[in-house]
Order: sequence, then structure tokens, then C-alpha cells
Amino acid sequence: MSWILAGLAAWLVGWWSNVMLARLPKSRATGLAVPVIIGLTIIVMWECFVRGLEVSSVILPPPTAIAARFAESTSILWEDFVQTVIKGALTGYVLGCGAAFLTAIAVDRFPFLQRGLLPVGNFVAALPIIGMAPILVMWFGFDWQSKAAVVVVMVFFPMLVNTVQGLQASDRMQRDLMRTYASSYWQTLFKLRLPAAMPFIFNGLKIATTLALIGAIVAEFFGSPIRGMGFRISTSVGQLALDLVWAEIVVAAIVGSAFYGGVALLEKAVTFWHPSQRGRA
Amino acid sequence: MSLDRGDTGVTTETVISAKGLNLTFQTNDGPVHALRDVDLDIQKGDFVSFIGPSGCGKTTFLRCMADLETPTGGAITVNGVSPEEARRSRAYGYVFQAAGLYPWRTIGRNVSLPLEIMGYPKSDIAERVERVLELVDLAGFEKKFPWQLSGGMQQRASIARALAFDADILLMDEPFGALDEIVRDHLNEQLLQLWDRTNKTIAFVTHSIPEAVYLSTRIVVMSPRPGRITDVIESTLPRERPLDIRDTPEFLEIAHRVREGLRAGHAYDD
Amino acid sequence: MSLDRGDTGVTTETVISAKGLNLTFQTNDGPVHALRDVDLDIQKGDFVSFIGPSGCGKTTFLRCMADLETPTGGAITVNGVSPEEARRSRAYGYVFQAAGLYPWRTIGRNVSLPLEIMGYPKSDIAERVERVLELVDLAGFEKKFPWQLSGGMQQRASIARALAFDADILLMDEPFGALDEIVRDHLNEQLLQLWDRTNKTIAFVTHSIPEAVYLSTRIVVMSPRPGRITDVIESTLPRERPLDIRDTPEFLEIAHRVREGLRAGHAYDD
Amino acid sequence: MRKSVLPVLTVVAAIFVIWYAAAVWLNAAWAYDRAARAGVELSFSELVADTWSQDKPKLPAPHQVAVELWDTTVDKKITSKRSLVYHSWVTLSATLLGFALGTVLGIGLAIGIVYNRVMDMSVMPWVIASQTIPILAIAPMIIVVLNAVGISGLLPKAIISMYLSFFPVVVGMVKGLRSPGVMQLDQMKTWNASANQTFWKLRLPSSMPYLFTSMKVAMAASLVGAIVGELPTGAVAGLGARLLAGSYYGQTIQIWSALLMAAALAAVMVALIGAIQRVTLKRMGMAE
Amino acid sequence: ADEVTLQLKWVTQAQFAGYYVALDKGFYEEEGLDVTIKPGGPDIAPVQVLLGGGADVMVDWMPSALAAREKGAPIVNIAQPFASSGLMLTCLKEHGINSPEDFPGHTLGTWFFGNEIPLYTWMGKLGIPTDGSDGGVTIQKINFNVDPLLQKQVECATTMTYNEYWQVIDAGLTPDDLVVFKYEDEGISTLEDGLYTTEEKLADPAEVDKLVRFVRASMKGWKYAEANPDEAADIVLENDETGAQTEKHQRRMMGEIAKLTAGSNGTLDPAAYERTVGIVMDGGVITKEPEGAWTHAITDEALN
Ligand SMILES: Nc1ncnc2c1ncn2[C@@H]1O[C@H](COP(=O)(O)OP(=O)(O)OP(=O)(O)O)[C@@H](O)[C@H]1O
Ligand SMILES: Nc1ncnc2c1ncn2[C@@H]1O[C@H](COP(=O)(O)OP(=O)(O)OP(=O)(O)O)[C@@H](O)[C@H]1O
Ligand SMILES: Cc1ncc(C[n+]2csc(CCO)c2C)c(N)n1
Ligand SMILES: [Mg+2]
Ligand SMILES: [Mg+2]
Repeated sequence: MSWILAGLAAWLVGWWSNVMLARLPKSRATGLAVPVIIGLTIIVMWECFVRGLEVSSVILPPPTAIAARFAESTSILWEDFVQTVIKGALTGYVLGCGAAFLTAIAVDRFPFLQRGLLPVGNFVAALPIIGMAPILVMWFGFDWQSKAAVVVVMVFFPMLVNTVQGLQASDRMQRDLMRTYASSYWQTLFKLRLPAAMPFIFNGLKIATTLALIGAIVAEFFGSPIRGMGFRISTSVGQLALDLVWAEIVVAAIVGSAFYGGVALLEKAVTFWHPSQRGRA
Repeated sequence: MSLDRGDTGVTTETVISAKGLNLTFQTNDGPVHALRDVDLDIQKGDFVSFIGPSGCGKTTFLRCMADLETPTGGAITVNGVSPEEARRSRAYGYVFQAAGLYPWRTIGRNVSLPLEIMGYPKSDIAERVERVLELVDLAGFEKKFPWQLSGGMQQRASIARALAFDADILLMDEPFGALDEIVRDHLNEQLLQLWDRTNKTIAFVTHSIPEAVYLSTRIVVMSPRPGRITDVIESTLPRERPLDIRDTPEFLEIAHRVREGLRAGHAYDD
Repeated sequence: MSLDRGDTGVTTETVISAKGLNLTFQTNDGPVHALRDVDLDIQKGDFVSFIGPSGCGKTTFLRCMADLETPTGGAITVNGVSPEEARRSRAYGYVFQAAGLYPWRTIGRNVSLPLEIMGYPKSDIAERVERVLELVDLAGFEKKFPWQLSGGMQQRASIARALAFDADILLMDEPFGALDEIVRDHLNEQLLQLWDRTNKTIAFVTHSIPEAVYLSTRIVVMSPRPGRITDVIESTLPRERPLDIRDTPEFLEIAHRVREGLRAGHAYDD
Repeated sequence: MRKSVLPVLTVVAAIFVIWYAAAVWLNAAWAYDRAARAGVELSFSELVADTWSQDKPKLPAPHQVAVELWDTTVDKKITSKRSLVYHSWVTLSATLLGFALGTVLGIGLAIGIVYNRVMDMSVMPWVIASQTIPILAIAPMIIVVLNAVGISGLLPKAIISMYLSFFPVVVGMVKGLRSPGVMQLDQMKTWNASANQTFWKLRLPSSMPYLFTSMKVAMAASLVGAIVGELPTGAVAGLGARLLAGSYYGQTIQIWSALLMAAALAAVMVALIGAIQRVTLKRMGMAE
Repeated sequence: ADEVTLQLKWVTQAQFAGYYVALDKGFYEEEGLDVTIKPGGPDIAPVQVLLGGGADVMVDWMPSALAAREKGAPIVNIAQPFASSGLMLTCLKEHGINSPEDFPGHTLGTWFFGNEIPLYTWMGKLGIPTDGSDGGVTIQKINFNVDPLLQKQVECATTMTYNEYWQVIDAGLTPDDLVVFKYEDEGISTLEDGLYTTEEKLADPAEVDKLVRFVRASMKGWKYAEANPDEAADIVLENDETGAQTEKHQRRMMGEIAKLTAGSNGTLDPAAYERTVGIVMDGGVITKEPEGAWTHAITDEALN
């Protein structure tokens, strides 16, 4: 009972301090502090409720147990990280986004492709990944290659659609201007349409970050060497080592957020000129 | 290239010539006759203004000259060749109604954009950019981004961009629409000087009667539905035009004629 | 509510009064003094125009009256109370520079929007919408969507929207900027008639000298960096003003004064 | 619309050609293996015939999948457990419930973010982090936990599907609710409109295009979520169960037919939203 | 009637025929029980369901049950319908593996989820390293199907006598193409499908009574299934919600299952238990001798 009260108290304190912080003028520090406080509040409440309600640790371990496990398993976590994120997700991300980008340019160049490929592409993109993953594992083997293939399939269409849309984002006047200069296709592409497409391209790249990570992990559920985050999660569930499962999930969340944040920073640097970025200066 | 005998008795060269030009847009609500049987010859060194109510086809006509629209009937030549060939030989500079600068390029690099595309040498580019920015009073703003400048400054940068390369023809679509009167006066003066000095041929769309009268050698009055030319008024003003020429009876007389022409073609319903 | 003795010898009522008004925007590039020590009284029934180069603070001043900006110094009252209270009591109608109609509402429902918000009864709304659309020559367009109308018609709809409810004050920020001269003349006439008939108090921002002179009882000339009032010109024109009053020497004289005032405060650099 | 028929057909035809060729290539090893064990030589035409008709191919040929689809949809009573229509319905019902929950949650969060400063500053990073968690990993735990508190059947699946579908809605709706410009908001202010009036008369209508776009993404995500949710529920019924069962017994043809069925389901639902979008926006005057 | 929920370890198939027969034939009803059978799946850990309150009894393999117990899950074996193990390693002859000595240098595929333990123990006994060093084997995690073996991604794969082995045969290979190693024969067999419940329930006489009736009816079902394999297989088919199982496969599976349940009346054989514990401890999955992991209380009561 006291644990539960403590949990409720944590919630009140967290909320109250955020309300206070939000009243302060907006700054980098408050912008960071508010989400962090929310996170801490959730963790403290989790701990209190798990203890207060005596939830079995084979169902939901408390954050302290997860942290302890995290600390003692860093070498396993690192090995899994390298296997899943570096080899699987990143390779697939680069290949998938790169291929989608080039395809988008081809699609844009040949309207025939655009009218034919995009509707079919939308259908293919609707193939659920859980179904694709075992097939790709069957085709590309157990190691990271099949994970990269899954990631390629997952990121390809969001990236393609965004890039194609972006390439059409320049307005008519801007394109007419290029025409008055008798500018060639490639000149128009590099000097107008690609820069104008950047906000859209980054939109695709951002969506692709979370997809890449999830894709690589999920694919490992369907066959993997005996390392990798997905492998560890699925085997540890079987061994009821839920603290390790959650440690891996924590790694996934941190890596995913960092990946996303990194791309968002890059976006800020590249599309500094776009109103959506300028507004938040 | 057709050589004509102009009415001034000097040999003139027809730069833009439209004969029976027609342009119909097919829209969902049926066809829109943007231009109907338009005939017009523009001589080398002319400063022709187009004035008329909204939707009368001024922009469309300019875009036909620039090969941004394809007429559905009639003939148009620019420098004696088709608009497309003229565009390919970079015969004209075009100033759009909105500034249309690229937000990811600085002012300097916006102005240098056409030069890069046309393959001017690097050193030449820098020199030209400096010169035209000077011309529009924007020296020192090379490194700023468009969104860091006021609307008027952006518009001036866009004019500089069209002046940066050596086109003999300048097509300007309400370039000063967004500016306040004083700045507008100032740029009007500058444009007249430039025209006088370089002997460019200028086609200029405006909504302002005084501006049209002040700048032009000829004023083309248009009326809508379907877009056609209702009046062409030759200016009797001298080439040399100080700002206060606008208070002379001659000026007011021309302005009055233009206003009458406009009112005749106006339906009040746009 | 302060009652003054006006110079005409009649009792007048001050509707808007600014004393030592200051407004500084904090931006990334440092503070921008949009308004500096602005003093102005507007009497009931006045038609005051604000003119000045871009960025001189005309819009900002109007927004202060409307409680859309909060001054950083000085005092301003509207109808004798704070702008916020005036806004809450729906004391004024505001016409923005762009029409800003809602694309998902028909013209009729755009005009009725403020009435719905203010809780007018249904029957009253229909009747008012009809009346104001008539006023701006848009009868019969109730059922159209904004994008089915030309820019000028949209602008008129937006004026109708501000007139639909009974505000004694009208704040208009370059309402006719986007229109061609003929339509503009027409709307100028209509606005004058409306003002004459209803005895509204109007604050009007414009870039056009003739427009300012034609419409106003008083013309406020402003200059930028920092934004301040440099001249206030009382019009000697009669209340009754046919369009051709613009060709009278009296009119040209006032226009000349305004132009001089403007030129004095102008720096040519924006 | 009509203009895209030919290109689409061309692309589809190209896919079939590639597919058939890939089937030969991927299934050849097994065909050769079996021939070798039987001690016979395979001619090319025999090879092709064999690779297009294997029982458990690495990649089934399109016609094999088509036959299976026909058999399991048209030839079976739709109430039969062997009918793909039955399984599609099981998945679809969870998808629709999850989609509805996700849309409501997404809109709710977006409203919170737009109107509440604390939420504005704190929610988004966590929403993004939530999407980096591999759902497949926690789906079983969600099911078990919900089971423990007595919730079973449709709801656990729908909750997993909601988890995947609320994200695009939040992102789109935050954008949409913020799409009115400063001027439009100022206008509301000049009329002294209440927060409620501003929401219903300005923010919500202007967010409609964004809402529909994100609902399309959310619908596809919901379907994936429902399938994920079916895997650990004991693979009882539904397209997910078909995928899983197909995988246990090496029934690649069954896997592919379930896959294509799922994609078709998603496509139909997305097209449906598109149709609603067109009608709504047209009635709102926002589309021509 | 008293409600009892049974959580299976795997999808509906003849492996669990006894329970479905007991349900279908009304044996549970006769005992005054209203039984719900929940199929399992690859990602469902029955222990979690049991502890979460989603089930009263579960079917599990002893190694994973022991591991869970050491992790703090208070679960107890109350009956053991399967007397022997159906686990084996199936190799393709073409890879040149004829005896355990041939393993080094080859890739062995196994299921994880606790099923890898016997394999590791076996390799430990044979002295073959599994960490990728020279002279060792590569252990590969595979899913619950035989594709990796057929597609030569592994050279040997874990199979069950009653299921995956026959899938290999169905794929077109003959027993001559294969070499099989039964764990039972290698002396490393562990106890498979047993019934488990929580200590908490065992402390409650009312629950115990329910369990007794449940085990009695279940064993009656098993014995009926053994005697009528084809009918049992058909009952299983009827209960398969996925509609993916085939009659041929289920009937054959039932035949094999009957061999594993034969010789057990449901009572756990303490010797087999000790052997399983030994193997699991050798595998390092549990570190200390479990206590109270099984009880005869239920079976003694049920079968007398
Ligand atoms: N791409 C187009 N498709 C269909 N109709 C068009 C298109 N462009 C212009 N129009 C129509 O053609 C007519 C002439 O348009 P144009 O833009 O040339 O007018 P304008 O004289 O430049 O008007 P403004 O003074 O408002 O700029 C108008 O009725 C316009 O609606
Ligand atoms: N929200 C704001 N933040 C920072 N600076 C602002 C803001 N609004 C206006 N300013 C600055 O305040 C000054 C006055 O702007 P204001 O819009 O009042 O000018 P204006 O006279 O209406 O010009 P225009 O004729 O171009 O409409 C300008 O320098 C402008 O850049
Ligand atoms: C996690 C996990 N799931 C299922 C089984 C049990 N199991 C029993 S038979 C069989 C193969 C299919 O007949 C499998 C996989 C296990 N041991 N571990
Ligand atoms: Mg135009
Ligand atoms: Mg302004």
C-alpha cells in the first residue's frame, strides 16, 4: 500500500514540477528537463507499482532489476548491439534509403514509372513485415544479411514516397524560373528540386530510422546466429529472464531515439531555411 | 529578323511579334479564353507596359513570349524565332510577380544561380553579382538569406537576378507590386536609367496607371473575358523623365486616356 | 471616456488614444523597435490613414489597438478602456491584409462565422449576411467557395465579414493592396459612403498616397527604425468626395505634402 | 485515373515475369537435389515445370498462390476454419477496433500537445521512443498482462494494433491542428472567440487533410499490429495464425496467400479511407 | 461446474490429443469440470500465463520448467503423461555425419527457448566445443520448422519424432537420406510434456480437488487416445482453429505420440526426474538442486 501511495506521490511531484518548468521561458534546459522528468516519473511509478502490487518478476521486473541486469550484461548488450544495429539495421538503412532515393529519381524522370510503380508500390508496402521476415530469412540466410534485407524492404517505400513527393515540392514559379534559364534536367534537379525536396527526404529518413531498428530486431525472431537483440529477447523470454529482455528493450529505445535525434539534427542543419525549422530557432 | 520602317522614320527591328494569338485553357468548368486574337509588335528598345483588370491575360501573354505557355492559335516570334528557340538561346530575363528566391541560397548565390546555369566563368560571376546588387541598392546583403530580408528587398534581389546575365529582352510581371510608393518611385527611376543606358527591350505588366505612364513608350490596355487588347497608347513623353514629370499636364492627359480605356473594358465583377 | 473640445469647436469623443506608446520585439538578431514614443488620438467618426515605408510599424500599431500585440511601454486605450477589454466587448472589426477566408466554408458561411461566434440569433445572421454581401457587390455568391472567386472578390468578402457585426471601429490593414486600380476606386467610393452613413471610426493602413488622401480626414505619416510618427496631415477636403476630386489642385496639394513627408523619413534601404 | 492503367499493368506484368524467373532460380536447388537422389538428369523444361509446381517451394509461383487463394476463399464456406475469408475477418475486426482506438488516442494526444504546454514539451520524445520498442517483443507480455486482469479475445490484439497506429495520427494531427496561420488565429482573437470555438471552427477543420493522410498510414499499421497480436495469442485464428501455422509446417504457399490477402486487405481499407477523404473534403469545399 | 484453464506449450496438434479427447468425450464434464484449452505459440511462455492467472494448469517441458522455478516462478509438476522423450537430431546423410564423432566442423540447428539445453549438455559430454573454436560445432538457432535443414542452412536439425521428422519425409526425403540421433538413446533425454501448476494452488484444498479431477480425466483421455489413435487425431483436427492441420499428418503424429505416453499412468518417475535435473544442471541452466519441483500428491489421489 505504501508503495502505491509513493507511486502516486511521484506522479504528483513529476507533474507539478513540469507545470512549474513549463511556466518558465522556453529554453534549451527546460526543453530537455521536462521530458526527462516525465521519464523519471514513469520509472519511479513503475518501480512502486511493481513492488506495491507484488507483480512477479517473470511477468514484469522492476526498473531497478532491469538496471542491475543492464549493468552486469554490458558485454552481451554490446555484442547484440553490434550484430543488430550496426550490421543489420544500419546496412539495411543505408542500402534501402539509397535505393529508394535513386528509384525516386528514376520514377520522377519517367512519369510512366511513376504512374505504374507507385500504386503497385503502395500495395507491396502493405505486405506485413512479420510475414516477409521469415521468407527473407529463408532467402538470405541467418546472419545479418537477411536482417538488412528486411530493413531494406521496410524503409524502401516510405522513403520512395517521400522523395517522389519532395521532388514535386518545388512550386510552379520556381520551375518556370529554371525554364526561363533554359536549364537542363540535371541542373534543375540539383539546383532546385533536390534542395526543395530536402524537408520531405528528411521526413522519410526520420520515419525510416525507427522502422530500420524494429525491422532488424523483429527479423531476428525468425532466425539468427546466437547473438543479436531480437535473438536475445526471444530466447530470454523463453528462459523467463525478463530483466534481460527489458535491458534489450531499453537499448532499443535509446538507440532508436538517438538515431532519430541524430537524423533530426542533420535535418536541422540541412533544411535550416525551411519555415518549420526557422520557427523553432 | 524582320526589319521595319517605324513611324519615327528610323529603321527599327521587331523583337516580339504576335499575330492573331489565341490561348484557351481547358478547365473543369469549361474553356477559359485567356487570350483572343491578340496582335502586337514590339520594337527593339521599346518599353511596353501592359495594364488591365485582373484576369485579362497580361501574365498569360508574357508567359507566351517566354515560352512558358503554348498558344492554342496564332503565331508569336521572339527575335524572329519561336519563343522556344529564344528561350534556349537565353534571349530574355524574366521577373516574376513574387520574388521567388530560393530560401536555401543566400542573396548572392540566388543572383548567381542563372549565371552558374549558363556556365559563366567563376570570376565573372562574382563580379556581375556585385555589380547588379549594387544597382538595386543591395550591396552588403550577399550573405543574407532571403527570409532575413523584407519583401521589398527580396523583390529587388529578384530583379537583380534577371539583370545579372546579358539578355536583351526583359519580361517583368508586376515586379513592383509589393513595394511602397517611395521605393517604387526609386526603382522606377533606376529601371528607366538602365533601359536608357542598355537599350533593352522591356515588356512590363503593372496595375498602376501612373507607373505605366511614367515608364513606357507604349501602353497596352487589355480587357478580360476573353482577354484581348482594347487600346494601345503611344506615349508622347520624352525619353528623359525626371520624377516630377508626373505632375505635368501631358502626363495627366495620358494617364486620363489610360484610365478611360481601362474603365471602358471593366465590368466591376472580378 | 474623455470628452474633448476638438479644433472644429464641436464636442468630440476620443475613441483611440495612444500616449508614449513603445513596442520592442525581442528577436534573435537583437531587439527591433517597431514603435517608439507614438502619440495619437483618434476621434469618433475619424477616418485616419497610416502611410509609411515597409516595416515602419503601421501593422504593429493597428495590432496594438486590436490587442493582438502588447505594447512594451506607454498607454493605449480604445473606447476609453484597455484594448483587451475593447476586444472582449467586440468593439472593432479587423480586416487583414490577406483575405484569410476559410476554404472549407462558403462565402456566406465565412461572413456568418463571426456572427456565429458572437452568438447572434440564426434569423438575424441570415439577414445580416445578405445585407453585407449586397454592400460589397457579392450578392448571389453566398454558396461559392473562396477558391471559386477571384482575389478581388475574396478581399471584398473579407471586408463584408468585418462589417457583418456592429462594431463602431473598423481597423483595416491594406485591405485593397491586392486589387487593380479600377476595382480599388470602386471600393474606395463604397467605403467612403459606408463611413459617411454609419459614422464609424476607421483606422486604415495603405501604401497608396492617392488612396490615403482620397479617403481620410487625417493622414498619419510614419517612418521606420524606430517606427514613429513623423507627420500628421489634416485633410481639408469636404466629406462629400466624388472620384474626380482627385484631379483638383487641393487634392494634389495634400498628396504632395504626404509625398514630401514620406520622402523625408525614407532611407531607400529596404 | 485511366492514364495509369497501362503503366500499372506493365509494372504488374514485369513483377510476374521477375517472380516466375525468381521461382525457377530459388527452387532449382531443391529440384536438382531431388533429381540427383532419384538419379535422373533434368532438362530445362522439366526444371521449370518442377520449380513451378513444388509442394513446399522456397518461392511459390504466382499461379500456385492464386490457386491456393481461390481454394481458400471462393471454394470454402466463409464460416469454415479453412476459409481465408474467415481468417481475414478475424484479423480485420481486431484491425478496425485497434484503428479506432489508435485514432482516438492519437487525436487526444495531439489536442493535448497543442493546447497544453507541459504536454507539448514532454510527450513527443516519449511517443517517438515508444515506437522504437520492438512490438513483437512486448506483444506476448501485453497479452499475458491483459489476460491476467481478465481481458482477452479481441481487445488485446486491438490494443497492440492501437499501439502501432496512434503514432502517425499524433504526428499528423499535431501538424494539422497547428496548420492555421498566425493570421487566422489572430482573426479568431479579434472576434473574441473562446478556445472551444477556435478548436471547432478553425483548428479542427483545417487539420482534416492531415487527419486523412495519417489515417491511411495508421490503417496499414493497425493491420500489422493485429497480425503481430495474433502470433502470441496461441495462433488461434486470423491471418497471423495462418502465417505462423504456414511457417511451422513449411507451407510457403499458405504463407504467401495469407500475405497477399493481408496486403489486399490493407489496400482496400486505405482506398476506403481515400474515398471518405474525397467525399468529406469535397463537401467541405477543400477539394476540387 | 468448476472452471479449469489449460495452457498448452504449442499449437493445437496431436501432441495434446489426450486433453482434447477428454474434452470432446466429456471426461472433464463427468468430473464436474468446465475446461478451456488455450493453444500456445512460439512467443508465449506458458509460465507467464500461469503466473499471470491466465491459466490453472500448463503443459511444459521439464528443463524449461526447472529453469523457471529457479528464476523464482513457484511452479510444480503434478503429473507426467509423457514417459519418454521424442526429441532427436536429424542429419542429412550427404553431409557425412554418421556418428557423434563426425559432428566437429558441422552446423547443428536447434530450437532455443530452453530446448537447446539437452544439445549443449550432449556436446559437453562428447567434449565438443560449441563456442566456435577449432574442432567444435557451430550451433545455430532455428525456428520451429525444418526449412533450414532442407535448404542446407544447417546440416543437422532438432526434430521431434512425431512432427518435424515427418515433415522432412513429406518434403520428399526418404529415411535412407537421413541419419537420426534420438536423445533417448544417447542417454540425455529429458522429461517432456508434463502438467504444472503453482504452489499457491497446491496449498488450497479446493484447488487440489479440482486438479485431482482434472488429472484423472486427462489421463483417461490419454489412454483413450492411445487406444483409438485415428479418432483422437480427428478430434484434434476438429479443435484446430487455424484450419492448417491435415488428417494425414495428425494421424501419423498420434501414432508416434502414443509411443511416448505408453508406459505412463501420469505419475512422475522420480528416476527420470533425477536424470533430467542432472542434465539440466550439466547444461548450466540451473545451478542448484531444485526442491519441491514435483509432487505425487495429485496423481496419488487421482489414480487410486
Ligand atoms: N493554368 C491555368 N489554367 C486555367 N486557367 C488559367 C491558367 N492560368 C490562367 N488562367 C486563367 O486565364 C485568365 C488570364 O489569367 P492571367 O493570369 O493571364 O491574368 P492577369 O491579367 O495576369 O491577371 P492578374 O492581374 O490578376 O495577375 C484568367 O481568367 C485565369 O483564371
Ligand atoms: N512578430 C514579430 N517579431 C519580430 N519582429 C517583428 C514582428 N512583427 C513585426 N516585426 C518587425 O517590426 C517592424 C514593424 O513591422 P510592421 O509589420 O508593423 O511594419 P509595416 O509598417 O506594417 O510594414 P509593411 O508595410 O511591410 O506591412 C518591422 O521591422 C518588422 O520586421
Ligand atoms: C518455446 C517452445 N515452444 C514449444 C515447445 C515445444 N514443442 C513441443 S513439440 C514442438 C515442435 C512442434 O511439434 C515444440 C516446439 C518448446 N519446447 N519450446
Ligand atoms: Mg498576372
Ligand atoms: Mg503591414
